[in-house]
Amino acid sequence: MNDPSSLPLTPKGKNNLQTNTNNAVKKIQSIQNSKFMKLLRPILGVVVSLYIVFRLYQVLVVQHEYGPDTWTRLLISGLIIGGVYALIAIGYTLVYGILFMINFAHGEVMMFGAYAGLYSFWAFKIIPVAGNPPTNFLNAYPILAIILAFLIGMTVSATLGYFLEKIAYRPLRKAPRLVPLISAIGASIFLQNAAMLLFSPQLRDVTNPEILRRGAGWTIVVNGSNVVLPYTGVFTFVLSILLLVGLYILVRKSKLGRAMRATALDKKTAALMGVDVDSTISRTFIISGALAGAAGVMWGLHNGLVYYFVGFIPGIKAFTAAVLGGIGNIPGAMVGGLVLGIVESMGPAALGIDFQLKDVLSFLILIFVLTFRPSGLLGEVLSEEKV
Amino acid sequence: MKAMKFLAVFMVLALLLAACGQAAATEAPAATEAPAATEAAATEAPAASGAPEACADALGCAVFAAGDVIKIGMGAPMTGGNASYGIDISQGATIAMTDAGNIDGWTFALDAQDDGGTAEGGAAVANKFVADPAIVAVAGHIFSGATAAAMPIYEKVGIPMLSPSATNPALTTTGSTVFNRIAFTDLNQGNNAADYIFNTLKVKKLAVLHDGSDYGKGLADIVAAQFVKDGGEVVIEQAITPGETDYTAVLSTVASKTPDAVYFGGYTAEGAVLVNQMKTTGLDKAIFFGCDGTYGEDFLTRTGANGEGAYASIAPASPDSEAKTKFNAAYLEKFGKEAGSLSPYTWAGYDAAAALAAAVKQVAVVADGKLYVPRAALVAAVRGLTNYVGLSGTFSCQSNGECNVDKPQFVVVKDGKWTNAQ
Amino acid sequence: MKTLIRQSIRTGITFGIVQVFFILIAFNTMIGIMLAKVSGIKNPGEIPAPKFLIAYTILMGLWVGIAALSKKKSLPAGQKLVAGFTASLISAILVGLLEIGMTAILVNKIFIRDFLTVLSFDFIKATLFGLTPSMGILVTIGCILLGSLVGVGLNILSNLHAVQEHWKKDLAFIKNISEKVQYSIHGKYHLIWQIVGISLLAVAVILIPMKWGSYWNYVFGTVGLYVILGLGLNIIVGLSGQLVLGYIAFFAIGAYTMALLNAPEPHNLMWGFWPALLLGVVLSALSGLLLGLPIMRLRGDYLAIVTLGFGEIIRILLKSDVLTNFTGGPRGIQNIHGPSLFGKPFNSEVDFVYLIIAGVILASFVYNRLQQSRTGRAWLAIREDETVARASGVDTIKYKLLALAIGAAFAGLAGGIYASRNQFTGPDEHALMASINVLSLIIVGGMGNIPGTILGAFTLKGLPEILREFANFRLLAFGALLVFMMLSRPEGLIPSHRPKYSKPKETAADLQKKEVPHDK
Amino acid sequence: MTNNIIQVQGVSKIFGGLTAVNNVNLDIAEGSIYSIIGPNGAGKTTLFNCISGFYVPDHGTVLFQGLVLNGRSTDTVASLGLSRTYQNIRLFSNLTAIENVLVGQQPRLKETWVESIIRTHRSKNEEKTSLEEGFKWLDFVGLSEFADSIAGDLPYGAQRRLEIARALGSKPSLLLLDEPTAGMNPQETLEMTALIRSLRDKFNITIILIEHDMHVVMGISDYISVLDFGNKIAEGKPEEIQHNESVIEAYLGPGGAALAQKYRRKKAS
Repeated sequence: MNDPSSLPLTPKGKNNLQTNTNNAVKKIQSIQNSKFMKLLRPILGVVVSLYIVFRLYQVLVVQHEYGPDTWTRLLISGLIIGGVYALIAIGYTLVYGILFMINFAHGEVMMFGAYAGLYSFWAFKIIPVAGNPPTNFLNAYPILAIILAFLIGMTVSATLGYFLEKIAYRPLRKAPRLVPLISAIGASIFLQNAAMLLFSPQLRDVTNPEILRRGAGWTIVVNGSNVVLPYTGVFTFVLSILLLVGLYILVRKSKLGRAMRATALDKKTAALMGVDVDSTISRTFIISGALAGAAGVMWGLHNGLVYYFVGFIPGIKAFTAAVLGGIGNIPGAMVGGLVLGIVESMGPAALGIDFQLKDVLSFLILIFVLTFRPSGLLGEVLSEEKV
Repeated sequence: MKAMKFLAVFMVLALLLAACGQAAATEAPAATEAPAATEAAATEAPAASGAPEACADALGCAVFAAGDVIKIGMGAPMTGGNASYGIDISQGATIAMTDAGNIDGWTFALDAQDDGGTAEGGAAVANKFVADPAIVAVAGHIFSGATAAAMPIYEKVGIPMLSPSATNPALTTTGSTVFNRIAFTDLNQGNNAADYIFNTLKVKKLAVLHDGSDYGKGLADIVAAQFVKDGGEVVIEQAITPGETDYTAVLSTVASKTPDAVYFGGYTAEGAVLVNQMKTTGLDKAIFFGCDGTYGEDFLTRTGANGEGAYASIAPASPDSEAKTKFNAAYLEKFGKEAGSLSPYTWAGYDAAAALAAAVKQVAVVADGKLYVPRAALVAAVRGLTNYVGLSGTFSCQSNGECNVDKPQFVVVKDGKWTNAQ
Repeated sequence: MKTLIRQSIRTGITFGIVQVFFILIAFNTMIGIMLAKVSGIKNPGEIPAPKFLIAYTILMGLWVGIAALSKKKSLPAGQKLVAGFTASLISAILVGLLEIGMTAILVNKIFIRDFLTVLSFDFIKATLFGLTPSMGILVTIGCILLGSLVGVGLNILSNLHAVQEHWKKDLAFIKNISEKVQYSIHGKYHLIWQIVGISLLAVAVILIPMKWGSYWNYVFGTVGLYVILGLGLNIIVGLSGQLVLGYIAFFAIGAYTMALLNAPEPHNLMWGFWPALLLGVVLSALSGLLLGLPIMRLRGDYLAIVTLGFGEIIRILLKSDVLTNFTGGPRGIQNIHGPSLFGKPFNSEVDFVYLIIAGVILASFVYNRLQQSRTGRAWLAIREDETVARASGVDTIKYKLLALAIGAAFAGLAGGIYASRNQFTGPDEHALMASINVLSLIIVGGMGNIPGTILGAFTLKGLPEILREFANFRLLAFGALLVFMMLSRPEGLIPSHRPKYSKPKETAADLQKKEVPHDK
Repeated sequence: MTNNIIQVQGVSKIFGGLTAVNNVNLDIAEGSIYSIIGPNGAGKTTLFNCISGFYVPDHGTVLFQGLVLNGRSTDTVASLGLSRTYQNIRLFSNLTAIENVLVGQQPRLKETWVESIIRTHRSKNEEKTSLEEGFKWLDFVGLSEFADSIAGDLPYGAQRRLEIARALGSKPSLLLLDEPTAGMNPQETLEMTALIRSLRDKFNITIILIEHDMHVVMGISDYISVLDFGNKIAEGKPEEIQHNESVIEAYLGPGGAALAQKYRRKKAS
């Protein structure tokens, strides 16, 4: 053998014993460590679940705070808001699935859609239609007016989404992942302030057509008290579900859907297989923008309030919903949105906490779910490579 | 190479902008006899070297040469989620500056700076104003957080403040000599509102909501406490998340307690949504009782028929004085919006700025072609404001800086209009 | 030629839209006012004189002209002229169309301002330069064309051989000098240069705050606090690669610890500044650990959204009714007492600037030491490939928690100083946008290095202050700049470099003596 | 008794319905070069992952120097003296070569983060010696001139060697190499073979090897196991494996053995 001491190694068969004793000590420590870490999660889970059950028992059985009528109202309100969250969340999920970036400006895209809807309805209200008594376009042809408003809102948002991708994200496709995120944040700030300067910071009310009057609705009697099922809410919920199902079919069945999935899996290979990656990404942004636009118009119809900041909070919530359901996963976004909506509306009541803390509750649910299912409720649909 | 180029462009741009800022800051008055801007000034000002006889003030004077403009500062959120308050109040104050006229040719101008409504922004703006010798007084700040951080900075150099909207009760308890406000104090408004609800409206079960803000929560807590003291029952107290447009969930839980009335401490933005959604959540028979934050034309347009029978409390000024009508017209002409449609504080913003201008007029001295505004005298003049009749009330400042201590007037929506309630 | 014209038309349309947008947000009058102020008019009012608006329009034309020719260096002058002219004509026509619409509003006295706020009659008149509508439109188009021609001319001129040669010479000269300087810095005078540099810096740091007014001291103090925050987040994001979006929560914990322990309301504990600061740092670090424990398995954007949630949870809790008696609720806490050192109380911005500078130095020191040690390398390995790092024997959970805790401790330090400097802290100080600001600053500056963080903090916190002149345009400009910076320098203003390790000297000698590669 | 450094006892790993590794037993003597071969998808890398702690086996145990490895986290496994490389190179590609090797030394270092900040005498010493060792390893794999190059920019062969240097940083007694010569030209393959052999000869490191290149396998292995569809179908010395019929069938399909026989005869004649 030639001088093993020159190399920083244990020479043949010499020091293994010593290493072993060291290792043994280490081993014991690490066993303790890993046991602690491994037990931590289940213990946390049991404690939290027990607490939730305890609170539910207290509120529902012992205190019996709210009757079934209240619960029905809460459920309705949760489903409606959840439907809108789901629709916005789809935009995040589509973009995330294909580019692995958080499109932070998505809420602002929705906000512009809401403005487009607002102004469309105003304009329709101004257009006079002869009749007895003379009426306006909005109320003479309400269905046409609503369809037009949705088309305008979706077009505006889709266009915005398209240009957003083209200007702010496309040049950064090869940059480190945080760079497009910051670009998106910049775009979000820009769009918010642009809307503020263009349309003034005033809070505006949407003029609904008479048939979709806000506050009106079917009345059902639960537990001897009237529960209103608002028209706008039902409309919003049904339309969201229809759009989501439509999108799901599009992604599953159409050629564009296949191209999108291929691009999401592996851009290089997809390009080799003849998929136009750039245009697929553009179209993804157009679709997610259009959905956000629809969500914006619905938001206006149901909640009646539009201003430049209206997209920010739903944007954050919808992203939470997308992650909750499993990002990249379209049914996941839907489930996530609905779960989040219901948690927000029923959670505080069920656990007997202040409604002020509903966001705390929804984020805690998120943390809780992700602690046990790190890829969301329905699991993420992402390519291996990215991870 | 690219890096160099980029950096160069960036630096040049930054320098240029900074230069603009400097130019703007220094261009105004030619000199300050007692330089209030520097740190030294705060302590050495009285010894102001060669101060002319016109200026014999403990804190020195702001000096304006011919052609200079007397500036009144305002720190307000001009960007972000609360921008409508800042923009609206500063617009109201701008009109006050035009109406204030001039002192022997020296005109007034408003310098409204964005403080984002936060302490960080408030302190930044305050430091900027302190460095600008042309700023004699500050109509603000708008939010309590920014105000609290700005107060000690103005205190050092003697710039009086008159806030139209910072309602945090603690602001007037710190012994500040410069801070005054024409905003309603929560205590005064809240106690009276609770009494009114219990005694006049004969409400026995009250639900109390607030928007979680400094202002709304303060008011709601006081109302709840007083209502219980009066002998009523507060069935539920809930906070809502501001800025949202769907409160049906929280209203449903409120409805399950079957209150006779709902008191809300907060602003029109949320108040109008609440009123609208009360109808679909089983609260259609409960009375909505708001505060001065929910008062305004905007509330009427946003609630329509749903708003009928809603209450609010306002400062006792004649709701439609001649001056107010004139102001509303001017506001619409200039900014294209109905006064009060951006925030309920439009008129208060006008009042704060106008009252400050009046105080400046009171103490300013003209000598050898220059205008002197003695700072300590101005601070005293603002604190000494008595029976000043503004658009939003009549103000007399007390020794702690509270200038609006009248009993509130309660108003109710009747046939689509605010009318005085009995 | 055809493609050139098509490209130019596209540029023209883009810029036309941009200019229409600018007019609809009254950017033209704002720039006009700035131009007026720069040219020495003291109080230009809200609508500047027509000549300044004309100057603005020419500047816009110049921009179109230059933009139409970007990336087209090699074209002959004639074609450049055509390209510039086409682009500017198209955008001028778009602006002209807008102005025709505005004229219609003006003539028919339509009240459009419920839709587009800025379009008051005065504003429309000013945009038409106070001329008759047709003349106004013609002048607008003329100005844009004129401006673009100037732009094209400048472009042609700067590409002339002689001019370029001149530039090259200048550049070579500068490069030469900088190389010499670099050589001497790295060369044998290394130590001397270092000493000189540090002492110059020290003198500047000591002297400059005294010269600044309180405003600039305040601004740079804020920048300093954000440097500390940036370094802390850099440990978490830049070194260990965990994307944390709720970082400001740790800042809030530091600030509130200081506030609760050191203000008369609500508890009147009055511990004094230094113990409160220390406890704030410790509590922040602990909360970093607590947050980290359940979510260690998450990665990337999941971690981002969870930490975002954590930040919001802290903010909402601080504000909530539940904790009002403890934290002061939405009111926040006022009258927080400042520090005193050897009996001297800190009461001016200058004092705090020194305190903050000390904080920055401490933070940089710790950051630097950690980065260059075993710990730093373990973090980098986790950032690069967590699975492999683990299989290489890095206890990833321990190091990730460590990064969170140390990063959080930095934030706690900044928070404590911040609260006592402002004498106030409230829940809305610690909103999501603040977290995003810190994240943006480290990425804009260049992730993972100290100079980058400092430059980023200056850019992100200093820029909005510089942009104050833009009034309500400032966040708009800020957002646009953020996008622009990412597009032009995605690696940040100062990109990170890996350190060089020199082979230990005696080893090399040893190797030559002893080690000759042998095979059996 | 032969000193078995690692014993794989009845290890199975099942993914969904697919049994990737089925009841595999291995006994690997200390100081040997042990190859695992088999057609693509035979479960070789899965077995590797079971040994190195990436996967927890569904059945069976892995004993390393008499200690049970099942369920140990990979960093513990690494600190026990077991290192590995990867089929598709997984370097820390934005770090320099020397930094990669320094990371490999992590399990042996004792410096804590507090010491890193204060920079105590011990941490200075440790830093210095680990740097020395790092450079020695780079020298050993012939990369000392690339010490400050970014790992991701190195040529392919160099990246393979750097991965080995990194694995050696922890002074392992067992080294798992996953296709170390994949994608190399004959010259590079020769160098790599020599390197592997010298690792064993000079430092007495036991080596387990997954390899497709039969020249390499037959040239340096002391002992070989063959996997097919997760089952161990043969084991033995290289010569034995060369003539094992089930192995040949696994590689060449049914009837392959006869084919090979014919080919061999032809070659011999």
